[in-house]
Amino acid sequence: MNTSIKGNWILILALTLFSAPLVIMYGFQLIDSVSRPAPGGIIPQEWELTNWRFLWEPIDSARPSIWRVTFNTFVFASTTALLVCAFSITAAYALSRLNFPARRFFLAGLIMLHAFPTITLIIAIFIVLQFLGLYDSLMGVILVKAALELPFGIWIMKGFYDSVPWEIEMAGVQDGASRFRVWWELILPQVKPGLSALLIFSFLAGWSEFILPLVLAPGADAQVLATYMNAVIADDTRPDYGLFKAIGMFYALPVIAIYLLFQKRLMNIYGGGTKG
Amino acid sequence: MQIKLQNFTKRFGDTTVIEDMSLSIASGEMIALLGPSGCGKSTTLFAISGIHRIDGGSLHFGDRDVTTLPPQDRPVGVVFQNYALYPHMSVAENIGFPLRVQKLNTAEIKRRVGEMAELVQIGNLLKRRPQQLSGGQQQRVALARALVRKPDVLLLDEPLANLDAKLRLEMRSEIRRLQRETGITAILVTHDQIEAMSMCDRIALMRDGQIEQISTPSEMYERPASHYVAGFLGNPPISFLKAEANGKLMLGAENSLPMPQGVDASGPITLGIRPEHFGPQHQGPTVTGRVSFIEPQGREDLIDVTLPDNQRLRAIVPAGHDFALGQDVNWQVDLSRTHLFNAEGNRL
Amino acid sequence: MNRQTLLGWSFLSPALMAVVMFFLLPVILTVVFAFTNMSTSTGILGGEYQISESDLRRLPAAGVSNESVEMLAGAGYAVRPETLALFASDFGDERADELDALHGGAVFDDRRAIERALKDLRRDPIRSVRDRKAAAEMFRISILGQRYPTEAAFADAIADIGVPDADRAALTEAAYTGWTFTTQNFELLWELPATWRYAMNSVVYVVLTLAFNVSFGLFLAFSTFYLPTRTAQTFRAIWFLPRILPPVLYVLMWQWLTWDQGFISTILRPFGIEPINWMRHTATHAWTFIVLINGCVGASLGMILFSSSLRAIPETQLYAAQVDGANRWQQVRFVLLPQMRWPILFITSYQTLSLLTSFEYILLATDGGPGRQTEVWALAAYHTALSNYGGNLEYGLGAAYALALVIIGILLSALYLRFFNFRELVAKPRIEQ
Amino acid sequence: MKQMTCALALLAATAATPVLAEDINITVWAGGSNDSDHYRIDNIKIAADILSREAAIRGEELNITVEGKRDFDGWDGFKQAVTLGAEAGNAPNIVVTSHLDIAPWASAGYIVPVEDYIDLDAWPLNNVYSNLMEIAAYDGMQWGVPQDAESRPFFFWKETMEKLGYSAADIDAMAARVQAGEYTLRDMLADAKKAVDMGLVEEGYGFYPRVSNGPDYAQFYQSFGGELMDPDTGKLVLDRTAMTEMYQFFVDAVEAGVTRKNHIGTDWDQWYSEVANGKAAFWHGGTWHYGRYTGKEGNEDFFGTIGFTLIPAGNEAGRANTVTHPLVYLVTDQEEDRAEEIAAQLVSIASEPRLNTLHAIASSHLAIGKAEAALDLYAGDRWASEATEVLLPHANAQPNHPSYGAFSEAMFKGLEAAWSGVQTPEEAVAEIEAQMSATLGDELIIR
Repeated sequence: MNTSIKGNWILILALTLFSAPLVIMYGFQLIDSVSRPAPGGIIPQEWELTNWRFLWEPIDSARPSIWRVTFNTFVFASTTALLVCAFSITAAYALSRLNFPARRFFLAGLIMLHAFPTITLIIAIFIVLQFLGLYDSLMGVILVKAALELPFGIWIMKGFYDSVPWEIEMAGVQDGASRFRVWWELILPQVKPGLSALLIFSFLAGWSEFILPLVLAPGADAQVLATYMNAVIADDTRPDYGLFKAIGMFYALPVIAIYLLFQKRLMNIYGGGTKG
Repeated sequence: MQIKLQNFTKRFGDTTVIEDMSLSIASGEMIALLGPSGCGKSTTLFAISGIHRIDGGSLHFGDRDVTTLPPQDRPVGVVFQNYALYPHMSVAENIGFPLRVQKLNTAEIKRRVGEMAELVQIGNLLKRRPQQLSGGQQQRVALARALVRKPDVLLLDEPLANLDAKLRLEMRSEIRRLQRETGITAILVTHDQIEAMSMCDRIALMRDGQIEQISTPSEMYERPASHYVAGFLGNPPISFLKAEANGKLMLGAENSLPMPQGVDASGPITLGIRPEHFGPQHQGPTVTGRVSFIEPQGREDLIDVTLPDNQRLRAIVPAGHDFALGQDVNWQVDLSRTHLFNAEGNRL
Repeated sequence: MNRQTLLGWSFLSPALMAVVMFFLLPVILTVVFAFTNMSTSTGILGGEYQISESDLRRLPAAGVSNESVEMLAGAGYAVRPETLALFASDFGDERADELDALHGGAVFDDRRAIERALKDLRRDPIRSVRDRKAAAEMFRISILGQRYPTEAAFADAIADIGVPDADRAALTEAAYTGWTFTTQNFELLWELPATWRYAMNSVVYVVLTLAFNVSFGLFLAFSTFYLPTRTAQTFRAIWFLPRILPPVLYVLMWQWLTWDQGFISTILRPFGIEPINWMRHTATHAWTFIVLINGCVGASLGMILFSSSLRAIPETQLYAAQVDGANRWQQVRFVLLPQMRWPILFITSYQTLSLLTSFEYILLATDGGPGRQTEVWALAAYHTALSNYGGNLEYGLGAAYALALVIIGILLSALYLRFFNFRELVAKPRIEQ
Repeated sequence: MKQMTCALALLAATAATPVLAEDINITVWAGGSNDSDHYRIDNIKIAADILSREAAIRGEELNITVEGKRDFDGWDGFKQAVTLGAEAGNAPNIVVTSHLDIAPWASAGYIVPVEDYIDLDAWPLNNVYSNLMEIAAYDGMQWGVPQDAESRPFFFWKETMEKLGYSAADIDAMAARVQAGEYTLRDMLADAKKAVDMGLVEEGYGFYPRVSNGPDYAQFYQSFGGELMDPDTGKLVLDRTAMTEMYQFFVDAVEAGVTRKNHIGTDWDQWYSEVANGKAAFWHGGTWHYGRYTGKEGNEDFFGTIGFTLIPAGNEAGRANTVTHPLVYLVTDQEEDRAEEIAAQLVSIASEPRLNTLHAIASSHLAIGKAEAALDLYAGDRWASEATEVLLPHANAQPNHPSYGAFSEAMFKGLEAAWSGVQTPEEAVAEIEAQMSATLGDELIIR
């Protein structure tokens, strides 16, 4: 098979053309955050860091500090990820390996939930949260987000569990260990790649989440970067794309860092989980 | 430890895999469960280990009824086909795991792991991880792990299937040595007749969830209880001929053989002749046919002879003969070693 | 219960609890809400009982007799012996006497008037606002504008003012401020022309986006398959990023690309093309960009899945095809593509449902505009129930919109269950004890 | 409210015993507020300070903490947050919102009438314009207090008018002519077309309306004779002829090339910068735009460049008009009656002329009370004085009706459909008629 660049120049050209809009957007996302274009133009005129002023001074008297919002977002994303992982590794193991009544039913339910239109339930979810007294709190959004991510998480983890040889489990049982111990000591280490992929993935999902915090936690205490950024953009007195982009860069940095560090694992999740 | 499986029945959903099977194994004996895949031999093994529930019947280890005991509580060690070593643990940790579960102290675990490793001759590999070991070494670790907790019974599930031919020979005798040295009662599940015959005291040949015959390897080879057993054992396999018994055994119009002694039969029967009991070098009645296939094997050749009624007989002939394809031959059958089966397949 | 069952249940229970709380319960609630007229004005958590001024004119239509209506409409505050006695006990006989002298038998239409009277007492006016309010309440005889938390309290109140028995039931029903059960939402959905347009929009959106996702995902997978690893990786990264970038940021990039003074307008200006808002100029523009925005996110999923199933195809097949003289297109067409049936099917069905119910990117990009041209069903549900300019949140109608999606979701996923080899997925655990 | 009465009586009874330190947290949420509107919240903070001082003089210790929030995702997000918050029982104590929310929120029980806690006859509330107070009342009760006043004028670019042949005197007389109905929207359209044809403004910039839904469009409905609410029955009114003509007007504007077909959804920033610098001939906006034009957009000669009038009449049936859409302070229903009382008192104090003037001038809004005109800060501001004089006397407000939100939403949807050419005006009106009669039922009169 010919995989040299020379032999594939048409293909590369086509790909480059198709990718151009995205590349331009990424490029200017970066450039505009640290420069100022001429009025009505796009070519950067001056390099400057004033767009990043939001890091050390409030951009508007009504907005909470970016650091507080970032902290919230971090708490939101990481707690969500931990919850999703904790619930998924147990539930998926039960569905994959344990024999108990109604298992079939739960499996069918899982597949159904996997494709369920969750966001349409948001009104009713509000009621539930409200009964729990968790409306307008970070904890409430975390619970909801974690619950909505669960079917995906269980699905992925079940895929990984399914690929662990049964014999390991049998050997453990035969060696005298309880099923719990077998799971904890023998099986869990085998699904570590899946677990870390899920952890990263649900962290990213939490980091990006917009609608849930918007609707379920509108108060200042639970602002996250997504709602913060959207509010800054929506505020029609400040058409400052440079500022938007700087905030956007700030918001995206962890995502990009995670992508660069864990590329392989992220791709893993699609490979492992969605084979159907 | 004597094992007694009585009226064992196993169902998966609606399908009954094993019905009403009984098997008893003497203490210190090594027995093979032999049969083609799907015959229920692994199911039996897993039932004995406790991984599968027993749907009917009972299982005793010695006097103890273990029918409903979970696998954790049964004094059983298992070696799996793919060894099932814990990939994230070192060899020592693998072997030590069953002891750790028993909450033995570290020093004791270390001592016994060391002992066990010496026994299976992997004392120098204790720090390695399973993926750094060869197939044979992994096999030894698996054996060590199965034996370290001093079980009463050792179960081996196709233990040699994943090894190359040379290692297989080596491990065959190695496993037998270990079994003899520890005096443990062992059950070997295999589909390989050579393994079964060479390693075990007795063979239980299974077919469709039933034990077809249980006896020593030589007994089973010499006196197969059924058409099925005869056909399963022996390599190259036995040749079967359809014959009509009416005082003589009629093989088509041209050939006939005298009735072997002590057999009384009439009507259609099946005659089984192993290749080593047919050929130009034997004493006995002859059969005519034409050489239809020659397969040199080095020390000897396999030669197929097609009889006039189109049935085939295979012969093992020492190398250095000058038979050629298409040649008509008239060869002897060692009549006393032939096997006769009735229409139901049972030995006559 | 054996140990395995116990462990199974306890392992499942945290997830189960989350699912019950945030899927099952909401689904049930959605079904219930869809059959109510719940909105901002009715509140969500039940109502109270109140007859307000504007209710009066509706009452005759609700079957309340004019006599009762007049009774309800009667004056609000009266200085009568019984109200005066009440007043005297709290504020002293002296004040009561003076009030009686000044306004005995008088009737005040509104509270402001009686408060004035209390303020104007000569000898010892009630000085504190709070006391005055409390005192004024003592003279109240009307129930207009009063809220009663329970039906019983309201029944007592209307009995007190002498509403005839015959009218009480109708009056109570009319006075209830909370939501009631109705099938009106579905009638409304059926009748409103907009409903059909939203449904059509959804279909257009799903079909176009899916077509883009699958075909572009395939293109990316195939083209990167043939490229050297590093080049392929670069392109994959470019196309993977939209998937993990926060939607708010990702859509902002597109906004910047397309707005009047944005990238496209700026680079086209020298060619004499007037700057326009490329995303919102017309419905066609909006659709194009919505498909692109969602498509670039979706294509990466296709790309990854297709790439991994491509890698699973033994390379020898390609060598064989090359030996057979197949060019690259023929390799793709006759060797690779036929083996991609399964992942294509998976992506298609999986994304059909998620596209049908997703609206985040549309919300951020066009918010359904221009002129509701890109308002899809799920977004309409969101707008109706939770977010519109007037703050008129119609939970009941929104739930009816949502219910339609829930039903489609259940039907489709039940279909997928059959599709995706459920039997294999539920293969029985091999350790039985 | 019965319990409230009891609670009041109880409080009155215990008022004699000295109360030790009392700590009260008051949250204020202000919708649709930008940086320049910060006095909506700050005035409550100042009021809290005053109220604590008053309490201190009486010998009570009252500590009030005020927390404000105004960075919502538009009006949609704000109303969603308030509504859901009220349902969840953690609504802010005071909300600053459109007076249109009074009807539904009162009906749902989210808000309490301020009249339960404060004396409307006393200063400063007796100073507030009575028509504004009226706007904050519903169903015979005073629910809120106006927070600011504004009006939505029609603007034109003077230079363009001059080039179209209007003399300085003509331009000065525009406001009067519009008010008298002598200059109508149709005349404006003709002028706008001329301006486009003459190249004074670019195509699509002749008439440059608001880019999103807002009360402004109710004005055009009124210009064509539409009536929003029937005064006798209190029902909403859909006047098919007026609505069709209003839609037709915008369609004609598009066809004449003076307004862009895809105008709705134009970026607000772009819009502001264009109208403030003469890129458009005619447009309409709000009195608060003055601050933006002269501030951020850098128009240093507002009065020299921009003229303003009422929204002209559209035809014979209609009249020149303007809508004032005051925001109001509303007090929400809380578990603690004391919190409601304090909140109402803070609202009252925040309506002091001096405090309100701070907001009015800082954010280019208009006064809520007569006395403000006498304050130096207010009187010294030319825009505030002139706009008050020209516009406020003619201003009416949209009706407080529980279903007005649905009405207004439907009206705009129809306009958008006609404007963008998806439907003809007749079709659009037919559709909104179907929609309104389905959703409003008895509460709608169709003419």
